[in-house]
Parts: sequence; structure tokens; C-alpha cells
Amino acid sequence: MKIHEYQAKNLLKSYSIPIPKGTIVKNKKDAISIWEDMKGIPLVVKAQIHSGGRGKAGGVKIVNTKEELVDYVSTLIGTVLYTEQTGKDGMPVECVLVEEALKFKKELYLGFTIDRARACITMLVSSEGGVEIEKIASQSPEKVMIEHIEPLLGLRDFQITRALLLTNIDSKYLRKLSSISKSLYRLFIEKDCSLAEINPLVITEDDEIVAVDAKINFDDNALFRHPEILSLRDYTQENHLEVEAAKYNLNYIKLKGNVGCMVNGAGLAMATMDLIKLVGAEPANFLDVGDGATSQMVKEGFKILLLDKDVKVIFINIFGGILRCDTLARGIVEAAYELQVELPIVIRLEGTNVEEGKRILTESGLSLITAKDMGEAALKVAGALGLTS
Amino acid sequence: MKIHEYQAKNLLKSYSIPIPKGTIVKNKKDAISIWEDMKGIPLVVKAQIHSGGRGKAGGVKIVNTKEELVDYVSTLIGTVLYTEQTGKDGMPVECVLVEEALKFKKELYLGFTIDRARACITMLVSSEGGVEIEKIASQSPEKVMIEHIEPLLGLRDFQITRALLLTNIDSKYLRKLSSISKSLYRLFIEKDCSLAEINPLVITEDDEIVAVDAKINFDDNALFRHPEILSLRDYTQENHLEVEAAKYNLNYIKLKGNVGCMVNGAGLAMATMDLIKLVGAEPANFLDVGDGATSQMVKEGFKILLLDKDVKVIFINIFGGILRCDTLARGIVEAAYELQVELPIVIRLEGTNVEEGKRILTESGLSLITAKDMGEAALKVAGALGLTS
Amino acid sequence: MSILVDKNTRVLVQGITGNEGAFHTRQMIEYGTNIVAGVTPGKGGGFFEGIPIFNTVSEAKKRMEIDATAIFVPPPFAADAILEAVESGIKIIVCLTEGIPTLDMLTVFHYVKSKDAVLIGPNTPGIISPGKCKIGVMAGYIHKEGSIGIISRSGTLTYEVVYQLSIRGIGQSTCIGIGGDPIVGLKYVDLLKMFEKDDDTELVVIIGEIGGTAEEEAAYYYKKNKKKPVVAFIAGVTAPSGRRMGHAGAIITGGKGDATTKIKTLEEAGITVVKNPAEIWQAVMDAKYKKY
Amino acid sequence: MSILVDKNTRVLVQGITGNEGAFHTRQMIEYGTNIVAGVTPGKGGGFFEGIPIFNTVSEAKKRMEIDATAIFVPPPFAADAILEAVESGIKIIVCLTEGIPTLDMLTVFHYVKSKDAVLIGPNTPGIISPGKCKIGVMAGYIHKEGSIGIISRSGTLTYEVVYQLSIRGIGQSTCIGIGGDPIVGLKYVDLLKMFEKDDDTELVVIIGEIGGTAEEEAAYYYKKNKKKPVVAFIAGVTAPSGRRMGHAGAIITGGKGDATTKIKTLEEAGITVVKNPAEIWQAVMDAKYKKY
Repeated sequence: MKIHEYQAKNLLKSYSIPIPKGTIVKNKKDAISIWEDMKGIPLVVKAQIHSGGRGKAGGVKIVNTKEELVDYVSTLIGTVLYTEQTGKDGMPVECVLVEEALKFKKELYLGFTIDRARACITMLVSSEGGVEIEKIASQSPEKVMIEHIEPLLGLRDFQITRALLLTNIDSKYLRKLSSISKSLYRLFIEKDCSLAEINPLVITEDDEIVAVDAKINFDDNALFRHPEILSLRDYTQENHLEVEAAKYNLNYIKLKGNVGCMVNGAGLAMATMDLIKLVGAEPANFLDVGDGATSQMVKEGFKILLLDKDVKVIFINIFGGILRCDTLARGIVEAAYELQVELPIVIRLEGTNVEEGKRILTESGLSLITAKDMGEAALKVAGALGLTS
Repeated sequence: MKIHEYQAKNLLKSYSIPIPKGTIVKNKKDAISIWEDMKGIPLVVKAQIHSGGRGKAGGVKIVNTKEELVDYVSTLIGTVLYTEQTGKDGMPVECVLVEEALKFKKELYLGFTIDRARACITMLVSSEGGVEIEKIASQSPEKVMIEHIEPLLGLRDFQITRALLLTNIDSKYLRKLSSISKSLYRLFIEKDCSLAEINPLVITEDDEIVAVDAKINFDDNALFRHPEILSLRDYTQENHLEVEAAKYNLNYIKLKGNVGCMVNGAGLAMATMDLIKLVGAEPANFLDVGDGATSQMVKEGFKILLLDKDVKVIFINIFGGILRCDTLARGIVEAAYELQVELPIVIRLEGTNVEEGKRILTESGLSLITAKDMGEAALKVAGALGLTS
Repeated sequence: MSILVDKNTRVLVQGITGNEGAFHTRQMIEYGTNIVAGVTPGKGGGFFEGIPIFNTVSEAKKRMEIDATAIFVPPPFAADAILEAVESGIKIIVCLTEGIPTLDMLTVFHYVKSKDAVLIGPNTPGIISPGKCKIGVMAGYIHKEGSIGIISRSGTLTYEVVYQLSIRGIGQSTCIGIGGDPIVGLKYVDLLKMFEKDDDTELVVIIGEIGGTAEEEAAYYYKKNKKKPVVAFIAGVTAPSGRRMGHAGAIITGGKGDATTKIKTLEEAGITVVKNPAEIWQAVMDAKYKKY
Repeated sequence: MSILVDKNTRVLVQGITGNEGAFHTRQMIEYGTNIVAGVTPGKGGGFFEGIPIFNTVSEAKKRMEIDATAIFVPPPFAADAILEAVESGIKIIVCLTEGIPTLDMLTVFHYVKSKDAVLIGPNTPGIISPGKCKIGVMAGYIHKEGSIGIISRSGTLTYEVVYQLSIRGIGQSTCIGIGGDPIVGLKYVDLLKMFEKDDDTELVVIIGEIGGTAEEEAAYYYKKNKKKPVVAFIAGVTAPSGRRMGHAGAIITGGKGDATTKIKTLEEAGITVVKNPAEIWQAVMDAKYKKY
């Protein structure tokens, strides 16, 4: 789960990590009010969307006058930003963060993430903050210090000291940086993060260390024990079809193609997408109805696919294991009737009770296109789209 | 470091472990005031001293009327209690804990301690609370469940469940007991305890689980990071000579004999005490001035020994390693002059620059009894006491 | 032969009286798995389908001979269940649960390792040595005894591959789902080593997907130690970056874990990578009859 | 010969520029110990008595060949210093610091073990193989090369025993203080095993004291595996219960760790226990010349 920059900063603050003075602004009135509060010092306005690259997209600006502030805030709120990461749909700006524009001497990077191969939390520190850590890591790997954290030990002072000394950060900042590192680590653990990064973490002209931007992602599997985090979820930043799907426990991700696909199981769903691509078409989505899909879930999956105006063909690929194909076929038939689906539907059913399942589909009177295996199904999908492959 | 029962209970409370309603009482007025607050329900009055066995010593009583309460409180405060553990000096009662006298169905034991051999924290649970855990463990070991806690894992639910199920505690209490176990474990870790036990932990007639008595000891080595714990130290509960010695960083423990001994190093100090006993005398104290004792520390050690009226002979046993014997001899001579010591002093000096040290002692004009080794010194101590051995 | 589990494996089921646990215990018994005990705290002393239930794993372990355990316990308690099994001395742990928090798994991973146990999963369909032992949720009937070893991160995609093989008469020695989570116990490389040593396995199929570097690790190992032919398929060539594709572990992050890199690394190690998931059987047949 | 350290041992000093560290580094060099590097964060690049100083242990380890480290770091930072040494791959760690919190040491103990390193101490005078290598704070000159192995929990009492032996011409192979804290690294039993294997050690002296069961563990081992004579002394027969006798580990708690029990257990294992601390030399001579 992702949260906004301002929410991440509030979390940092609750862990005693310094952040710039500022507040969230949702309208003109808020903007005027913060201008008065901050007594005319230069402010920075930052659009709050779940995406990086906001600066290039025009979502970040330093303002020096009240008019500038109010104008810019008015322009931003309610608009949609298109960054490198958002894709063609962009992301709506519902609120902006207005805070003091700090003057700083140096930008650092500090982040925690999980190293899957070593099965541990990893601290990354760089003396070159302000750009993406992946970029620093690929361009000047010697400037990124990596500390693997032993689960038995947790983050240790010697690791912090080592990482900071090796990045050539003046040792007079060691104590403050060490305290921030430990706090961020504690936040990572206590809130079940999958990523917690401060970038840039700046050294101001007054030698203070302040988190100027932050990105915190959470482990979806652990949200059950963090209602306080779950409450930070902003559905405006997610695709509405995905939000809808999630309500029914369906794993759905919107993509840019026109073949709507519904599959049971994540691996088979990805393989199905890949197969669609192989025959020259493009998947419109990833949709995993689960290994143990019920006919109800199949119906809801159908609805989601139909809500997507890009979809021209529907491809259902089910491998019934424990789930019986006849149960499933009944679900499909029922949903197709009820929803009055007019798009061509290619179905491939395999597994337990497949014969009975196929009989149900044939006898339904629906104009379903059936296939004996995944390969044939994909070709029929291409055919339905008028592609010659 | 030890603390009082009421302080331990306040700590439990801050970790959300239920304790009986009550308050600390230092005088008659306090007593009247709590009587009014508690609206006449039966109360228990418990003398606050750093010792177990208070009940038998007359330090605990249930009172049913205001008069009874005030009388008993007045009697207790300012008195000295003699328990099995206090020895002949007893311990002064400076305050008492007055709290509701709970009616309960069952007394349990819950404690955490350190297993030195396994190098881990250990949880002990027993369905037979109210008596000393050592007694339960020796009489009915099958009633004491021991869970060793892996440092990598911490205390785990399965361990709590296992310990509680095996002690035949009704599983309906599992959730509450589990929560209390985890809280006490957290307290143990966060406050660097060496012992944290709730005994008895009772199940009341209303099925509440309440800590009726508690004992919490702390790791002296970790007090530097717990000023909040250090502030709970009650010097009235400690021997005044020991308190005095601690000011000068001297390890001193008052014992019941009459040979005051001063040694550098804890092991050598214990061995010296044992040697005194072997020649038929009794050590008046343990005093370790440290491997690297300075002449200043020797002087302070002298003062402590002289403050003990039981001391009839002083035995100084020094093995100079890094510390030079001449430096030390000068310290002794200086202190003996300044303090005008009139007791016989037996000195055994060995190690670096011992010849020079001995010369200083001889030329000092003091009537010191020197010895060539520990064995001879001990015999001379016995001789000075008029013992024929 | 087979790896890890066979006819003699005595299996415990943790969470035996839950919905999932009860259903799959029946399925496993039906398949012929030797289920010897179950655990449900508070239900100790009872029986399920004639199998004794204990309150704790350590009690079960003391009373019965147990080689492996199947864990059907909800996500908030599953990590604890694994730890309990390891602490009690069980050496093969299969955790079916999906949705265990990643941080819980970090601790579990290292504890399992420190006690020389092996963990399959979590978020796995389990392990099956066809005709001998099934510890998991896969449909038993699609499998066939034979000589192909299968290691996969997914469920139905594995069934698909198994089925492609079985209907063409190609049986399997052992099929293992390593689990779709970011942190799992045994990985491709560990199992590949076991298959290399198993006399009855003549070819290994690796079914991988985006996320992490487990497939690459297997490739590095294979490059230096290849003995048997390996055929691989990597799902997610069309998956976008930064999105979790169903499995918690199927995500391309920070430019790492994309399918193209995995395919390249596997091919460089001498592994045949199939592009079309409908044709995995074909590649297996080619490799099997081309021989090595 | 000797155990653990000898003429070839290359030693790092952590906290080399502190008061204690600096003083004892000079003493160790004077004794002939091969000090090759020092660590003080922030002073990297400098030198102490011609020895290069590094900011971190891992840097020192990368640049120099290091076999052992001596830690002179204040209590709040000492556990971290041990962990840093272990993590950097140093296999023999001698921690002189007194006053490390016990809970810190629990973690340290298990980490050291998991990495196959050995820890001497903390709260130890250190280790000395007379004439070869001294890593610690003991006065070198009281020792004499020879064939007695000494394992002790205390400082000056050990010097006393060493001196009793040296002035009578009885030398030592290696003398180790295991440390006076409740949780220490190597214990009697570990070192006894090493001495049993050391050809040049013919007799072992165990100097124990109240608290814990480390002496008893050694006795249990010795009972089954005795090869060389062992002489023991246990300090604290007159120590009261429940009081910490100077050393954090010297405390009788819950009826455990009293001297009488220890003496009984050692004697039952066939170990000669001396009652008079002034006569330990005599018991050693008796055992040495009585032979085995």
C-alpha cells in the first residue's frame, strides 16, 4: 500500500524525525491561512499524488508571494498530473503540501527495504540524495552504502557508523543521522513497511537534518494489524476498476490492451497475458479470481471486465483443480445471461469434471467460443479480434 | 537493584497489567483519606520493605474498619521488620501499601528470569502461585512450566499457549494471561530486568486476572540507560555502610564477623573471606577496592571498615598487578596516619614493586603486621584476635 | 524415488479442524498420505477422521513419530505455527497459508535455517511425490508417477504444466511449489540440488515468474553444476513494473526481477526457456528424448 | 604449545586511543604481542605507536591480516564492538570491558556462536600464553612459560595463583579469564576441551566462584572425558545468598550457585578441590608429581 508524501512525513514526525514546517492545503482558504502562519518566508508547494517525478510534471513549485501561492494552489487542486510513472491516465491532485522552502548544503539518501535473496532488512545510505537511488546505484555504486541487518541483531550502531563514515559524511552529523536512521528502522519494523525512504534527507545551512521528501510503502499482508495505516489509503490515487475489484477480493490490474482476461491463479494469469501477447494481441488487464474461485467471484470478475471500455474480447482461462469445472461453468453461464454480455467470449476449461463443464457451456445456448487448450484459445482470441497470426 | 512492591506494581500498571486498586500511605492522614476513597471495602495493608516473608514477620494484614486501618498503619510506619531474609538488622518500614483485599479463586505464578547456562530469558509459569517458585519447583516440578526464549524469536504465542495449557489453567483465561505474559516480557526487556515475577497472579471471583504481589529486580549494569528506574532506588532499605561505599565505587557488603578485610579484586576478596573462616575467624565484610585501586580508594575503603563497630582486626590483602605496590603502600600509610587507626592491621602485599612497597610500610613507623603470603597473613589475623589455631 | 517426501513420510496437520485444514486433510488421506496426527490448541484429546488431535506440536511430537507437517493456519498465526513446528524438532514444514506478513517471515526464515529444518512455502500449493505422498492442496489426480521434477512459484500454472505432461504420459518424480511470497523457505537452487542427486529424476522443470532473483540464483548454480537437463518458463513478460501481480512476491521493483532478465540469465546458464506456456510439454519431450 | 593464542596471533585493538586501550596496548606490545591494527571511529588514517588506526573493524580487517581482537570500549558500546568484530570475520574476541548489560550479552552470545567465533569475556583480565602472546590487562611478568593451563572467572585471584606457581618454578601454557559476568563467551567446559587436546598442557587449574553452573558443567564433562589432572578452587564459601559479590556473575540466586554444591560436584567428577586459597600451588605440585 502506498501513502502520500504528507502522510509519510507525519509518520516520520511521530518517530521524532525532523520534517519541514508545513501543512496540507485543500483550498484557497487553507493556502491563505498558511501564508499568514509562515509569515512570508518562501514556501514550496507540492502536489500530493502517488507518483514520483512530480517536479518534471509541474507539480512542485517554490512561491515567494501570497498571490503566487494562492494562484498555484488553485491551479493544482482538482487537476490531473501526468508523470513518467502515472501513464496516460495521470493522477488527480486532491490536495497539496505547503511547507517552508529549506536552504540546504547537502542532500543525502536514507532508505530501508527488504533484501529477498538474503531474507533481511537492508539499509541504504548515499551522500548523493535528491535523485532516484537506482540511478545513483547504477551510475556511482561506490556512493551507495548497503548494510544488511541480521534479524537477531537488528540495526546496530556499528553499521550506522560504518555506512555514514564510508559515504564521507562529516562525522559531526553522526549522532543526529544515527538517531534518524534508528527511528526510520523502528518505523519500518513497527509499521510493517516494504519501503521507507527519505530522499532527500538534507543538511540545512543551520546544520539541522531534515526529511525533505519521503516515500513509505507498506506490506499489504500486514495491514490487518495496522488499522491506523489502512486508514491512510487514498482511493482517488488508484484505478477505479482496481478499487472495485478489490472489494470482491479479486486481484485485478488495469493494463493498456483490449483482451479482457479472467484466470484462476496468479501464475496462470500472467502466463495467459504473455500468451495473448505472443499471438499479437494485448491484454487489457491482469485478473486472478483465485485458485479456489467461486461462481460468485467469476460473476464479479465478469462485471469488472465489462466496465472496462477498452475490452473487445474476453478470454477465460480456468484450470480446475480442487475447484470443479462444472461449478465454474454454471457460474459463467449464469453471469453471461445476467449481464447480457455481447462481446465474444473465448473459454478454455480444463481439470476436474471438465466434460460436465463443457456440456453445460455447450447447452447454455450462449455463443461461447471454446478451446481445447491454452494455445488454441489464444489463437481464437486473435481470430475474434480479426488478427491474422 | 531492588524496588518496592508498590513501585513494581506501578511499573506493571504502566504495561497494562491489572493491579489491585490502592495507594501508598506514609502517615495517618493518608490512611484516613484512602479509607474514604475505598468506601469501606476490606483493605490489605502491606509494609514496603525490600524483603520477602513480610506476612510471617507481621508486615501484612487485612483490615475491615477505619480504626483498624489507622492503628495498624501507625504501628507499622517507622518500625523495623525482621524477616527470614533481613537478618538481625531488620529493615525499616518507611511506607505501606494499602489496597483492596481481592477475593480470588486461584493463585498463579508468572515470572521471567535469565538462564545463564542457556544464555536466554526464561519464562516460568505455575498453577500453584502464592508460595516461592523455588519451593514449588522442588516439591512439584511438574507444576512449573519453563519456556526458554530464543533471542532471535522473542517470546512467542505458541510458548505461552503451551505453558498455560500444560499447567491446566482453564483455556478461557488464555487470552488475558497471554497478554499479561507478553507485557511482563516486554517490561523485562525494556527495563533490563534480572527478575520480574508476579506471585501470586490471581484469578478473581469476577474472572479478572490481577497481579497481587510482584517482585522486580534490575540489572545493575544496565541502570545507566534507565534513569527512571534508578530514581526508584530506596537507600533506607540498604545497609548504610554499603550505601557509603557505593559512593566511592567500592564493592562493599556488610557481613556478621569481626575481621574487616580490604582486597583488590572480587575473586581474591571472596577467597580472603574464605581464608579468614578457615583459620577460625569470621569476615566482617566483603570489600573489593578494584583491580586498579588507587590510594584514594584504599583510603575510602579504610574509612568504611572503621565505621563498622564490629571490626576488631583489619586485613589488607593486595595483589598488585598493573597497580604498583609502592603506590598502594603510600596510600595505606597516608590513610592510617590521617584516620588514626588504632586497630591491628595485617597487611599482605604482593606483586609489582613489592619490595619498595614493603620498605614504605616498614619505614612508616606504623605498627603494621606484615605477612609474606595470604596463608601467613590469615594466621596473623587469627593471632591478633587471640584465636589459637 | 522422489525428493523430500515419499510413501514413508509421517505427516502432522497443524490447524486440522479448520475449514481448509479439515477439507485438505481428507483429500490428502484419500490420496494416500500418511497423516498421523493433528494439532488444534484446545481440542487436544479429540480425533479427526480417526487421527489423534493434540493441543501443541511439542505434545504431538512427543507422542507420535512425525517427519513433516502441513500448516493450515490463518495468516496472523501462521508464522508462529511454523516456529512451533521447528522448535519441536520437525524437519520438513509445508506452509500453505497465503498472506503472512513479510517481516514475520524474515525471522522464520533464519530460525528454520538455524535448526536445519526445511520450509516449503508459505503461499504454496505444497509438495507431491505422485503415487506416494501429497502434502498440499493440489488435485492429486492430474499427477502421474514418473521422472520429471517440477519446481514452481505458482499454483494453477503448475497444475497446467503437470497436466500437459501427464496427459501425454510423462510422469513426475516430485512437484514442489516454493511459494509465491517474497520470502520463502526452500528456493529453486536448493531443490535443484536435491533433484540433481535424485536418481529417479531425469529432467527438471522450473516455472518461474517476475520478482526477486530466485530464478537467477538457480541459473548461477546450474551454470557450474549442470548434470540433468532443465526446462524453464518465466511468467510475466507482459507484467508492468511496480505492481504486485497476485502473488505478494510477483513484483518488479527498482528495475529488478523482470522476466526478460530472468530468461536471459537462465538461457546463458544453458537452460531451455520456453516462451509459450501452452508448449512446455513439447520442450520437456524434446529435452527428454534428445537426452544429454 | 598453548591454546587459542600464540606467537603468530595478529591482534587488533578496538578502542586503541582510549585511556585503557592506549595503556594496555603499550603493555601488550612490550610483552611481545603482535598488535597489527587499532580501531577508533573518526580517527581512521592515524597511527598509535606506529600501528595504523582504522575507523571501522571491517576496514581494518580488509586491509590487515587479523586473528584476534582486544576490546577496550566503554560498557554502553562494548556489545556493539563485539558484534562488529564478529560480523567482520574475526574469530577470537577478547572483551575486557566490565559492566555490559546482561541483555546485550544474550544477543552477543548467540551471534558469536552462530558465526563460529569465540569470545573471551567480557569482564575478563584476558588471555595470556606466557612468553608468546598476551591479550589482556594482566601483569605479564608474573607468568612463566610452562605446562599448566589456568581457567578462571576472576582477575587478581588468578594473578595470585599464577604467582604461587611461577615463584615455585611451575609455568603455564595458557591462562584465561573467562570473565566475571553472568553471560560470558567461552566457559570452563569449552576451554577444558581445548586444554585436553593441547599436548603441552599437562594439568589444568580451574578457579571458580559462586554463581551460575559453569563449574558444574565442566565437572559433568570431566567426569566422562577426563584425561589430564584438574585442580580446582572455588571462591565464596562464606559469601551470603542473594548478594552480588563484586562480579556481576558472582551471586547465589534461588538456591543455585553456592560454593558447597560446586565443590561437591567437582569432587564427584574426580577433580581435586583445594579449600585453602593460599595452598593451590601445593595441590598443583601434588597432582603434577603424583602423575596420572
